[in-house]
Amino acid sequence: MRDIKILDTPLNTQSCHDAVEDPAAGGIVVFVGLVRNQTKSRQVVRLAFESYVPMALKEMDKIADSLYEKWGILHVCIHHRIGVLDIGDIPVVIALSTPHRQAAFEACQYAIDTLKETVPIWKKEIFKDGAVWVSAHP
Amino acid sequence: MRDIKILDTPLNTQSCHDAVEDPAAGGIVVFVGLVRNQTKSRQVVRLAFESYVPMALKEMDKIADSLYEKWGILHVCIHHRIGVLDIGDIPVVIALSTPHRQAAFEACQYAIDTLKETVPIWKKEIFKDGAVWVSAHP
Amino acid sequence: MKINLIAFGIAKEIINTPECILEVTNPCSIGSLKQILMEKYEEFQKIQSIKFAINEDYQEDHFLLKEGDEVVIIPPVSGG
Amino acid sequence: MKINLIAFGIAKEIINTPECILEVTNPCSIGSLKQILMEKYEEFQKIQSIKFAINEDYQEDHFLLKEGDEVVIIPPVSGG
Repeated sequence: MRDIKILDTPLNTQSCHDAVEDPAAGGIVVFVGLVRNQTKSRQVVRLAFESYVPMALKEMDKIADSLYEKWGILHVCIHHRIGVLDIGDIPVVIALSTPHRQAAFEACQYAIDTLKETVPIWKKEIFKDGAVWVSAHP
Repeated sequence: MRDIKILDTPLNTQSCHDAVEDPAAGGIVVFVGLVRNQTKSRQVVRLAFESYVPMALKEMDKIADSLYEKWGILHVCIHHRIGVLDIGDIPVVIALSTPHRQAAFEACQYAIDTLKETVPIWKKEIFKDGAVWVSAHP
Repeated sequence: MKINLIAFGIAKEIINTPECILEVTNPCSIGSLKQILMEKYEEFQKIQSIKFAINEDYQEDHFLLKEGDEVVIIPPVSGG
Repeated sequence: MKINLIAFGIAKEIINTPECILEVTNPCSIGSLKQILMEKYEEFQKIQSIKFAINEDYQEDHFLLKEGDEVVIIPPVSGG
């Protein structure tokens, strides 16, 4: 089962966890991204995420394909939120289950690393005195 | 904050996740162990866990010490369940938060690997036609 | 020929619209389009890397555009 | 001297009780205790490895026991 969504409402860690449960699973690894209160020691007020949604879903689907092929996962749930997020809010949850735990850690790390490289989602950091699109400038 | 417990009641992934939230956290990694329906292709009916509780808590505390020292984690929650568990039940949840995600993955994997090596908890696999203490025999 | 240009993130701010129609000479590769944009909007030269997607897939510099293509400018992504 | 022996998991099944008092000659190291148990209960020889804890800490073979110590037999752990 793959449950891949881009949502403009708060994400729920528990429901992502529940989505990947399976009697053959020995372990579930969940990665939860959080909005930090600072970046390079500059105070962040909030974040704004936007996405090219149809392509983002397609790229997330490619990540899921790799998870099944390379790590033999049982199920995966990737939820990414867009819109305006406050400190402590959850922009992304990736949960996956595998028969053995080592594969779950590796697969989950691959999933978030690849998501950050290939999925067309953009984050704008909003400071008290301005805003920047993350990663846009060297 | 460290939240280390051995419980004889069902574990809750969400509450372990919530226990490690922090405005300075960039990521949370949660590992959830599950009771699988088979081991080496033999059908498991249920599991029974027992623990030398005071020492198990002490060993889990040593693991937490390492997580703070080696990976600079912000918070950790380790809950292990004892008693009789059915297929799909959760024997262990480890949740931890860090400023950057790479450390969270490494630290969480270290925590579960070390728990399985050092913490005095024993698992008996109950089959239709017998039962064995896991790892007792080569 | 005309292509539909769609922009997200900082690219949307640079071209100052999420979507526009651009007139280019035929044939036009993605590589050529990138040059055109760099000249028309100097700020693109400051961006670390710009990719392009046609039909929801990344395409490389040698990819040839055709009349009416929907070309999406993908500045460096930063999800997660 | 007398020591209190506490057993968990398969060790509890081998000595057939979770707790008992054992009379050993003084001095007695953990290494010696292990030998005594191996001889008294042959099944311990089939166990992959046995460790011992005194005061909730693992101790090595050279550790010397004293009267009244609580010695916990730790067969291979399998939590998680």
